[in-house]
Amino acid sequence: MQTHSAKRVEILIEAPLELRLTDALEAAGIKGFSVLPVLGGAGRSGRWSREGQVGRTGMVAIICVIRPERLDTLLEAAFAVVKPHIGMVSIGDVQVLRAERF
Amino acid sequence: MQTHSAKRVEILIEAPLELRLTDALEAAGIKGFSVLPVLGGAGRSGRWSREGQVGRTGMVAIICVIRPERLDTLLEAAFAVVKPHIGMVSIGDVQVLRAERF
Amino acid sequence: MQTHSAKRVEILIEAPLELRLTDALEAAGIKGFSVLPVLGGAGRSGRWSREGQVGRTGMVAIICVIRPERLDTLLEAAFAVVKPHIGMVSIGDVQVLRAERF
Amino acid sequence: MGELLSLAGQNLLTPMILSFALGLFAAIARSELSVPEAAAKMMSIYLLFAIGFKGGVAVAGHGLDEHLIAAMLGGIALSFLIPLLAFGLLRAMTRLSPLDAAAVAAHYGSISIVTFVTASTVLSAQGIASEGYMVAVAAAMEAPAIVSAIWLAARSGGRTGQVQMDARLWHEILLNGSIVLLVGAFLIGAVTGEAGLARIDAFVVAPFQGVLCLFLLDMGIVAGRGLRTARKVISLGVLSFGIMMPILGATLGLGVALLIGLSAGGAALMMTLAASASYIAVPAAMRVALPAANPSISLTLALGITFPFNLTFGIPAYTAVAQALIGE
Amino acid sequence: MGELLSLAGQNLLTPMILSFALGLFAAIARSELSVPEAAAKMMSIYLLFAIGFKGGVAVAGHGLDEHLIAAMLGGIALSFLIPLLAFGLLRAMTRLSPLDAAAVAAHYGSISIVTFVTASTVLSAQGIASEGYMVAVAAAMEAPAIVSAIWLAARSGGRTGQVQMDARLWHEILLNGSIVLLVGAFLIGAVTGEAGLARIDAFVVAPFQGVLCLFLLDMGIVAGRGLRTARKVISLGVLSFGIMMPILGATLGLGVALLIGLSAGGAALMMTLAASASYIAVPAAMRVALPAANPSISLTLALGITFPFNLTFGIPAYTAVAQALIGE
Amino acid sequence: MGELLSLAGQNLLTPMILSFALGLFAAIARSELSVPEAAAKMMSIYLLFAIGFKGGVAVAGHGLDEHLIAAMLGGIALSFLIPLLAFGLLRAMTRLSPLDAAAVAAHYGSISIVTFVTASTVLSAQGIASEGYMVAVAAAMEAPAIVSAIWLAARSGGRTGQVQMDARLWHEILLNGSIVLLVGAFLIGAVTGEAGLARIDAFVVAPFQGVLCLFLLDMGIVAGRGLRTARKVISLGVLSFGIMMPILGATLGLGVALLIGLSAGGAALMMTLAASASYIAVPAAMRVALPAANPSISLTLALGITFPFNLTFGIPAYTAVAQALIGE
Ligand SMILES: Nc1ncnc2c1ncn2[C@@H]1O[C@H](COP(=O)(O)O)[C@@H](O)[C@H]1O
Ligand SMILES: Nc1ncnc2c1ncn2[C@@H]1O[C@H](COP(=O)(O)O)[C@@H](O)[C@H]1O
Ligand SMILES: Nc1ncnc2c1ncn2[C@@H]1O[C@H](COP(=O)(O)O)[C@@H](O)[C@H]1O
Ligand code: NA
Ligand code: NA
Ligand code: NA
Repeated sequence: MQTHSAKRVEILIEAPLELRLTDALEAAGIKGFSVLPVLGGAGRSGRWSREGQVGRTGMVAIICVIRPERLDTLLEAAFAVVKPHIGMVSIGDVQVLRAERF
Repeated sequence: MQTHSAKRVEILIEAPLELRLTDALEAAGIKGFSVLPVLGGAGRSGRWSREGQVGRTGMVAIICVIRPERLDTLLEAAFAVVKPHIGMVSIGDVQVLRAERF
Repeated sequence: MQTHSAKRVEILIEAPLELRLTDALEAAGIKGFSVLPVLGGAGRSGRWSREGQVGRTGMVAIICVIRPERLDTLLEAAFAVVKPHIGMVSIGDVQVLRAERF
Repeated sequence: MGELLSLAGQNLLTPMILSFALGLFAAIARSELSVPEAAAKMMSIYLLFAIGFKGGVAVAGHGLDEHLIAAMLGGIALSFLIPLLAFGLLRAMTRLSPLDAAAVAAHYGSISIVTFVTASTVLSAQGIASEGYMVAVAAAMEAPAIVSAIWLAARSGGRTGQVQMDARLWHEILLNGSIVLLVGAFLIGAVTGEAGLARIDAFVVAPFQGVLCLFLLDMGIVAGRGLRTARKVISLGVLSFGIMMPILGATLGLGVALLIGLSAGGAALMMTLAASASYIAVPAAMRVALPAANPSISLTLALGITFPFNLTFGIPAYTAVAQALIGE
Repeated sequence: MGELLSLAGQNLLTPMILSFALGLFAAIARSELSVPEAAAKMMSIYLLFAIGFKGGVAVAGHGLDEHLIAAMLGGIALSFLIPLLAFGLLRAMTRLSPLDAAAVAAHYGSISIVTFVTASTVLSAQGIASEGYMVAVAAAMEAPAIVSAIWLAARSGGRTGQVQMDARLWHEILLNGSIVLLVGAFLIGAVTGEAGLARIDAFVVAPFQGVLCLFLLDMGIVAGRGLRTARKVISLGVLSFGIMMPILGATLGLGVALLIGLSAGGAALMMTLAASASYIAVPAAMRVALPAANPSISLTLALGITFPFNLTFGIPAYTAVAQALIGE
Repeated sequence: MGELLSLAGQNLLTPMILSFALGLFAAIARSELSVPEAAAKMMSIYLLFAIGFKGGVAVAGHGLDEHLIAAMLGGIALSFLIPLLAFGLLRAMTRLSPLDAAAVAAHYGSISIVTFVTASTVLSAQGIASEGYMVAVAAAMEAPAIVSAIWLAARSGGRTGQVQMDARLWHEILLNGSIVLLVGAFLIGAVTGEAGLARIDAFVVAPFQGVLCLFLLDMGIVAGRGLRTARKVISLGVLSFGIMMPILGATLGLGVALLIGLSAGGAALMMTLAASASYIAVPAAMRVALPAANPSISLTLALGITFPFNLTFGIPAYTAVAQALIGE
């Protein structure tokens, strides 16, 4: 089946910053992304869990599949938000169907 | 540690189609997959969120790790379901432990 | 933007074993990981769904991004827990921002 | 008219309506106030179970009316026909494509169970009796509209791939969660009657209106978010449709109610059903059947315009009209 | 017998049992009706808290019975012994491997708190008193069966890696959520007594049966899905075991109750506990301890066969037998 | 003093406090007992809605007091000033960095609505009246502390990137979910009054204390987990601060209450507000505004030390002192 190269960017970011990040992505012209829940985790600031919490706590994962040539735009937009905060940005190579959608 | 090449296929599909897709996968002999929740996102049809929704709305992510030689079977089965719908199919290269399980 | 090579390890494991796995990771010096929910899936032991369940059932996905040189430590720690159980370990290549965090 | 306005005013100042308004305000003001998905689903399960059960108990008490079958058939006919009317109106009043118009039409032929629940609450607060089996009529009206809409879409020259209809979708529509729960709870109520009610009335009766408040708060939030993000798709024509259509629907509902000979309360409920637009079962069906239709148009219209219209002005008006024409 | 059947019939037509049947129907008919995981967990927290608390208040009111210790020990003995019997039966009646048989046996030695809750509700609806500390007995019976099952699995020549037992698992079993909540709420009820109950009875008493309905609806859905997908693993032998075992368990429970001198209500509860099979705590423990055992066999048996059997025929029968032998 | 201790003892043995203790025990003993996130959020929505609504109904009943404005201004002043005091204390008593001290200070200037809710429950259980508008005061006290804390952090030479403040954050703070819900429900209660309450009291009044029990169970679990994992960050100085600060805050609150002329109940609530520390709205704001501050210090202090202190000793003491000084 016909596939096309793309980049899959996964951004872990604190939940209170989710909207800031997605707005920044949209402002940079990145129109497609998905937000996945994260139940808990651990890092340099210790262990955490969403269980029983009430406020907008914890982290979310934002996944964005884009054409390779748009990667730098995305990373710059994302990094401007993530920079002062805890969080993680990783980029993988993928193949996608229906490249016209990206 | 001994690892083996495999493909990791990630399919984003609208929740009302989840069962159609997983049934199609099983019909094509793809016996292993996992379904992950998606909280929200954005695309050409705008922004959405699962918060406060009642019906079977939004999208789910279906993840399937398979032997490379089975990739085409999987993509054809998945594409038959996804084709008329919004959604995304991406494929990445991974290494797996315990290849006998796939 | 400056990126660095890393490994993205994704471990699917039964929920009752989650704490055993994360403790094993920490004991092996792996300090950063995230836990994502899995709604359901299928495998050799049939289909399952978390819907309506009450106990600690189903699976969770543990995602861990690490420096390549730490991969073996991680895999050994994880495999010791996963070995007798159902579950899946897959490893992909990624690029990360802010390598100093890993 | 004066009385009608005062009724409307009185209805506006209930905790339920104000909770909806609060949710609407919160969303439009971009507050992050939100109700978890699981909680919203559980509240809707509670409301469906309680309203179905109480309808069943009422039938167990008063016996089955000779009008039951007629009311079911009338409701089904409305659900089949309203989409045709809605489709025609939409094509005339708006620039929606045939596909989008068909999808919207399906929502308006089907029903909104929360609008129905609110109307029932208003009726019982005013001491107006109604036929317990109207919840069964509500369940019967969920699905037929989908058939009409798919027929409309197919007829309007949907290209291959635009209309996806199969046995599996039929099964999903007819056995969708809210139909099964509503009918099931109705039967449980009918079988266990007053004795059953005595066991669970502290659950299904006493806290009902309070739960409805929180549910409407959530609906307000969801509606407000839809309105905020879908401003572009909502032209003046679309907006007018969202207000005209419930009035037309209610009129048709009134006609059917008069034909059948329902009580004033029953007629008000039939009008409410005909006037209301689905936002749970039909959206999912449309995503499967008409994947190329834009879901946010239907949802914004149904939940952002028609739902609040019915809640605030519709229900009191339908009640007043039904009472004026039928008496108590 | 006639009376027993009528009692069973009467029990069958309660909103609770019918809600379970509705869930079963929905799942088997492949309706997408479902209860969110978070809501199901919350309802189970509510039920555990309420039943534990009310048990504690009853103990605060009537004082501690001289039979408490005996009942605890009797319950623990049953939980240890029933798995041995279940294991023997399974090996004789079915083709399950020793490992699978041991896992199933653990479920039957332990208890189902919702079955217990339903039995309590049936008793109080019939005005039959029972010892408040039976909830503490229920908590005490959760864990011992796991020990027996692991011993059985190890003895039956589990290969290395098949039996995974460590201090951590003990800790998890003994402090699992339902034991801690049940015992904790029991102690809270015992300490705060009637004064505490007065503050929260509108929460723990009045809506209790209604919440139980929705919880049983969910259990029906989960059970129905299990039955649908696990048809292959359910042979006739397995099925018969699912009905014979609760009867045998109840008989043992009755013996213990008579030995101890429990009231008729208490005996009915002890029989119910012995007859019921765990579907919450034990499954998780088995996934850790016996990872190679097939979880769907145990769960389908416990939830799909034995649970509805106890709900419909078991509880009324146990109550009738206990009353016949012990009187009021 | 003897009376105060007996009051504290009496307060300790309520189902609410014991539920909190149970949660604390479960977490510290590493039981896996937990409340789903969605359920915890829904319970907090319920509590905010109910307490706000009842406050509004009280205002509708008794009319607006001349002290309302003064109480609001007093509360806002407290919220602005307490962080300065807290910051000073923290810098003197602990080794926290200026940034961490500023973040903690923000939590103590703001309020904990569950502490407020518990105090209201204690007051009404003792038949002590209080001003209905105190819930509006509570809402007004959520945000000002954040301003002071950010000023403190900036002044203490926060490097570029350490203090992140923008219009968007202001918007989020002022329209955060709990403020909107509390004020909204208050207005709904004030508008619909007794008539509104009559419709939903079986929901907002009767089961309130029961829901509070389960919510406090969850808070106990979360607090216990925090204490367990954050043992390292909790020095003796930090711990003492967590107990001294509420006492100082309550004293300031008492002063303001006396100045304004609140009733004994109102004064007890004002003291409670001043003494309590936020664990919902402020943590999220601090993650955005002061990302380099360690969140677990503030949360463990607020939820693990000060919250249980207020629940057990604080509230009875504040009530006793207010009554002694103001009378009924
Ligand atoms: N290497 C990693 N892999 C996956 N998730 C991580 C990693 N490091 C951090 N995280 C996530 O990011 C959160 C904050 O990380 P930290 O700033 O290191 O405390 C953690 O609690 C995890 O949820
Ligand atoms: N490039 C992308 N990366 C990640 N998720 C996407 C992407 N494009 C679309 N999606 C997801 O798919 C949904 C539908 O996309 P669309 O059909 O473009 O509206 C979006 O709301 C996202 O959740
Ligand atoms: N190839 C796969 N890709 C993704 N998830 C899988 C795969 N195989 C198994 N799983 C997940 O692991 C669970 C247990 O697998 P199994 O042991 O094969 O029954 C399944 O129910 C899935 O959730
Ligand atoms: Na309609
Ligand atoms: Na048993
Ligand atoms: Na304070």
